[in-house]
Amino acid sequence: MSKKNKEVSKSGKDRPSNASKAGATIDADTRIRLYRTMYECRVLEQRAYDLFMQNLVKGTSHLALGQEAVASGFGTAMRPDDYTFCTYRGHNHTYVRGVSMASILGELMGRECGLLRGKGGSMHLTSVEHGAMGSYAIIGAHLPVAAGAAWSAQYRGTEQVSVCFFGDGTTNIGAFHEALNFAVIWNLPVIFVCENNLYMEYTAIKDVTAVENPAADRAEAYGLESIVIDGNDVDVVYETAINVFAKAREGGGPSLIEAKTYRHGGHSRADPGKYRPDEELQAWLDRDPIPMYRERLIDLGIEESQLNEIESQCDAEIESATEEARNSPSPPIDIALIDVWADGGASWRN
Amino acid sequence: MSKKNKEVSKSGKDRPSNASKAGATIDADTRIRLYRTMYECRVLEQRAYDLFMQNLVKGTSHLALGQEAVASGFGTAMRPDDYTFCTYRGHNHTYVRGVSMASILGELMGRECGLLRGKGGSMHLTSVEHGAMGSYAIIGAHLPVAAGAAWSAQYRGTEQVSVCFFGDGTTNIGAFHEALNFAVIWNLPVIFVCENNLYMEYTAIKDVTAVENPAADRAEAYGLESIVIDGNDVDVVYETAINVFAKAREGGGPSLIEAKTYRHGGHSRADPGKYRPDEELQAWLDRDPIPMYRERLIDLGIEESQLNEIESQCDAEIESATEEARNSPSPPIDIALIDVWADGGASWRN
Amino acid sequence: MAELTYREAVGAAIAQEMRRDKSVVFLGEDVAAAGGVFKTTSGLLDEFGPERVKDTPISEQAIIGAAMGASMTGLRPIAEIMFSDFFAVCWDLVANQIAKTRYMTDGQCSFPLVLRSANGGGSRFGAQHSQSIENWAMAIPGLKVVAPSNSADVKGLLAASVRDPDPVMFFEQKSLYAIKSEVPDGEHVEPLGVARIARTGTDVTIAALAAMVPRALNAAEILQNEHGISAEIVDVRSLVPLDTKTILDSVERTSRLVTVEENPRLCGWGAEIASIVAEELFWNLDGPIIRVTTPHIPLPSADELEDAVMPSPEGIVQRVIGLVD
Amino acid sequence: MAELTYREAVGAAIAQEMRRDKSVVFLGEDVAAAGGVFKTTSGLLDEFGPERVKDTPISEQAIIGAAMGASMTGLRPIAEIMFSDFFAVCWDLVANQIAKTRYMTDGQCSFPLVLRSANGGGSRFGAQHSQSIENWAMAIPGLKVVAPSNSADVKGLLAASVRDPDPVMFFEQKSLYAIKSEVPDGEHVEPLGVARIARTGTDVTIAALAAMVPRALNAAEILQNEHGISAEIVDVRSLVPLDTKTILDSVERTSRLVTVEENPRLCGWGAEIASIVAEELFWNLDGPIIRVTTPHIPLPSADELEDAVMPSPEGIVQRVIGLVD
Ligand SMILES: Cc1ncc(C[n+]2csc(CCOP(=O)(O)OP(=O)(O)O)c2C)c(N)n1
Ligand SMILES: Cc1ncc(C[n+]2csc(CCOP(=O)(O)OP(=O)(O)O)c2C)c(N)n1
Ligand SMILES: [Mg+2]
Ligand SMILES: [Mg+2]
Repeated sequence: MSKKNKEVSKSGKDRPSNASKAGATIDADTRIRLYRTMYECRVLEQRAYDLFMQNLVKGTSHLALGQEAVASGFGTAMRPDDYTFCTYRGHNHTYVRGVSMASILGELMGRECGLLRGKGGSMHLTSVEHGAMGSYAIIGAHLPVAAGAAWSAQYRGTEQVSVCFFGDGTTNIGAFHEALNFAVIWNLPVIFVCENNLYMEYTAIKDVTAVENPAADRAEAYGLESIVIDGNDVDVVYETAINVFAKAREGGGPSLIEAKTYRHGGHSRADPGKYRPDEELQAWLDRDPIPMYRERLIDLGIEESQLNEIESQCDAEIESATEEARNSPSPPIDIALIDVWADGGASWRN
Repeated sequence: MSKKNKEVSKSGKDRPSNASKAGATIDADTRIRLYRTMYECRVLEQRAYDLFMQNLVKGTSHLALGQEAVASGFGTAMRPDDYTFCTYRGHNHTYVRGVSMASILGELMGRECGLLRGKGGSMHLTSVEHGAMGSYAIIGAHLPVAAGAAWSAQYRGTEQVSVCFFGDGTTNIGAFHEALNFAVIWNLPVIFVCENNLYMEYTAIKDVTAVENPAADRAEAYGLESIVIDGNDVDVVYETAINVFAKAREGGGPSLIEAKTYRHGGHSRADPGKYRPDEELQAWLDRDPIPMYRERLIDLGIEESQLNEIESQCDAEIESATEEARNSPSPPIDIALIDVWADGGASWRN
Repeated sequence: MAELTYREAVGAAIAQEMRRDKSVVFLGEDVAAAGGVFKTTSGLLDEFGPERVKDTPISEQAIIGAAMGASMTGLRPIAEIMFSDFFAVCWDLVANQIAKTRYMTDGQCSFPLVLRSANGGGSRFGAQHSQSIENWAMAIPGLKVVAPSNSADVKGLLAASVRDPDPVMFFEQKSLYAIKSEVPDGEHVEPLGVARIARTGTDVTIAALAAMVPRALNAAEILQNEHGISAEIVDVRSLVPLDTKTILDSVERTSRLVTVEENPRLCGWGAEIASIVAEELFWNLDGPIIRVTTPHIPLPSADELEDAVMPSPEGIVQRVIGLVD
Repeated sequence: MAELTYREAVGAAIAQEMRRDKSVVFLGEDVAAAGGVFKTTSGLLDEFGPERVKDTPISEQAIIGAAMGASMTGLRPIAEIMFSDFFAVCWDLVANQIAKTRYMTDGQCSFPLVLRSANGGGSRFGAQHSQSIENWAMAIPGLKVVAPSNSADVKGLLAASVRDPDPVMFFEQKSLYAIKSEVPDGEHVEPLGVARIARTGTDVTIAALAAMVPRALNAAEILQNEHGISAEIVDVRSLVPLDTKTILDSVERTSRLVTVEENPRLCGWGAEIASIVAEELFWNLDGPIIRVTTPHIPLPSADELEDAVMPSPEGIVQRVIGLVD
């Protein structure tokens, strides 16, 4: 379980070279944790998909199946008091901060056990207690908000870091531009992470963007370093995260990371994602971050039985979480009329 | 300033070398026209300032004294059916399209002879007849609108070009980012001209911007060439304009130009501009585009008497325009209640 | 007469107008190749080609700005904003630029454009994808505002919006997209600014819009059958121009007014109509003016919660009984 | 009691609160070194330093977003949007994010922030720098909305807004900035949600806000002196929460209501108040409810034109006479 990761490169495969470099500094416990986290995210969202198909998740749902390495790598590198700001595609980003599976599934299903008791839904998972400061569903909005949380941390002198996840399509909206410039001139401890999964909803990012790397090719416009990473390699993600967190905590200011990844499924709901070429999809399925990492761990000498054990634990967890959420009642109707205001009420008159 | 300013021409003045190169292709008539246009702009806005100080211009007024080379160079290079989109600091950009001095002063003074009969005011000069498609007073809005006019020209196949003028401060607002990306991906015949006068209202652009050249250093973020020019040298401006117009008309797509310049006065109204260092102001006054160009023309062999003659003509013109505007009555009150709708009315009910 | 879904009527109207007039162009996110996320515009790309039917980046300010610039230079653009909530990211272009520029330029510029969007709740999308923002638009001088309740009106009013020389905000109620109803064959254009009496009645006038129209009709059935109350339903259809004549005529006959709004309580269009009636028909009224609205809250996501707060037929019935009894 | 201008009262309130609470920070365009384009915040940078008083780029989304993120993580930001018209460029952050997130998160997040802005017409700035947008804000659940008419209220209500745990939109009427009036000495805080009877009267209630309050008072003088009509003036002060009690009590006594709004006609706050009275006090009313508003047009720039369209004391007098006679 503690074979040195130098041997990684020996095993060859299509693993980027910086992955093995990353490997050099990551200890085995962390690697196990990274693997477990990715696997948990996977079963969580597969279950969300099943529940959607059973019409138990209403409205909509946006899955990040295939993108687990980003959430897991960053989530694992965070300090408990750091802030996460993410999008509607934020189940994993919320989960990795320590939120329970049942409260996520419960929210998707509009149950009382839901994280927001059904008031927010799939697109708005939030757990302030865990530093998960919200899932934002209107493109671009949360980039300046994340900068604001970083400003607050800077002012309060807490060394907290604010991390903001968003998609490739988000790089073409005005708020992206304003937030990046703002974060740089105030030297804020905020990390902007673009998960470039090549598509917006049904339209390819390359068809509507003036540059090839929609985030990284704009970094210089804000005086930032251009950083593109393999978002399917959790070691790379984790190590990148460690570096930019350290920089932010030391007063080194913001970073912008573009992580190349891919969603296995469609954009939302029951979208089959047919607008994507078969070969492209296949190539990315072949680079599924979870089996890829499993293989690497085994190459590194971690016992397969240990991984099997983790997987069975997760499989059991998701079952009991599903049961809990399914058995949770509908939220009491009267909560619809509370908490517009901080006094708990919703009244606009006396 | 820009790398293009390094060489000094044989006249020994601080004239950029590309200016004399530009001179090589600009004929004498055009040069005279450029000079006359700059001079007209100058007397027009000096008069606007006087009228403001006499309380005959109400509300506000934003002058471009010192920035005349940009409006004159671009205006002279335009085809009559090209489109101009400019800002509240747009008197010159409107004037150079052929609009009369009296109708501009009349609008500033809220008189019936005003271009908009007092309904728009100083910040909204527009003359569709002359291709002056409006002066926009909320930062950033007109960049996508100019792109839209370019899209229309492209669709209609007219080879019209849309030119959009804006300030340095405008480069930090979201609409800038959206418009640039949009123009590039649709390959639109639009020219974005940033008049970098170093200040927003009272705050220096360098204090709030992550890069040194707020427009040009972002060009690459849209796959565009980074172009910085001396905005106080009308030859440079004119020649640059000729080049980017040709490119746009040939289907070569958009350009982004950053023209370094300076406003001699304050931001608006009676602002004395005291937030600017004396030496900075003096250095730019020494590079006033009008005397600088006058000197060059004389060096090039144009008779000073011809220039004197032009100046007296303009001085007379502004007097008679002032008289016309002063003598124009207040607009009839009932025009306040027309032209909300294309049928001429303002009614929201039957 | 063919039966079309509300969704199909959208595409039919756009196609009808694009066939007629080459200056009509259409842009938005995922509208071309994908046919729109609500599948309202499938087939348009195939028929009209990529010069006229265009996918855009996620850049709502650029979308609306492009439509504005194109409309003032000879085109008649239709722009889609996917969910009406997203107008908030481009409200400057809509409310400050498009709406005001004709007036500010003393009538020099025209903006013959249509801004279409999926509006309203009932689809469990949560507070940021469920708003009814027709009152935001109504509050801005210079915008026409249309919100149809059925397929025929979608087709006729959207066609009229495209032909209109002024900017029109066209709100499609997303929970109605799947509903089928009859649409006249052939070219169909319905004038803007005319309300429709969706049901005649004598005891009370109920003014409703979009998804609230079927709910009000449903309430009227219950009122008739269970309470012997005869309700007249006015489908307002167009908030600007507002057909005050039809509304005032109806209230003059029934002497009672109830408005049913989907938007949250404060400053909804029902308040405007209430204030018009309270001024102009005060002496004809036989009782207070009642507004049924969503409470002044963001919409919750869970189905039971959302259903509990939006105006329902039962809720309307209760308020009408209270008024008429 | 000292006399302060409305402008000075703004700075005094911010300084009072920044002295009291280190978590209060302030940001906006040209607000620090220059002291604000309306010179409302001169001196704050000197007293509180560049960590707490911050100049920003022209990036309204970033300004409001930063305030939101800071408020949900322990600070109490005050953000200035230079002219209220510019809220249109950042309306998503205000209306969709700040206003809704407490509700959507089941109460997990708080947003103790103030968004201040110069609102309203009368300064010949044209249609894009003169709007009264308090009704835009009132229409959004989750926002508190305040608009003071005098220096004492500026100071007291702005202080209360800073202390309030919810987001407050604080609208300063720019044509009032130069007006002096008395402000209590020492710490001054005035609760939100309480209307003020600015003048007592018996024949008619006139509800007004901000710059319309002095105009209504002026009208009341004329009505008293020239027409023997006694008007009660209610300075609404806060649209959300709305002090319906004070308004309804007054109308109960006078039996007549006139609202005076600066915002354009459709969906203004006066419509909301009219609809409340038309429902809850219908049987007490002795006549129609009258709304005096700016017509439903963008504001023109020229002085005579602008004066002609905004509500004036004379215009108010005419409408009241028509009602009371
Ligand atoms: C302002 C805005 N415009 C459009 C949408 C609709 N929308 C939701 S997700 C999405 C695609 C976003 O693409 P990307 O940023 O790449 O994120 P991904 O979904 O791929 O994670 C769009 C257009 C929105 N929510 N907000
Ligand atoms: C969205 C918006 N924010 C702020 C303003 C106020 N404002 C008007 S001009 C100006 C400065 C603009 O600076 P710049 O773009 O450099 O143009 P310049 O005035 O120097 O020509 C500001 C902040 C505005 N009009 N619109
Ligand atoms: Mg994507
Ligand atoms: Mg500038």
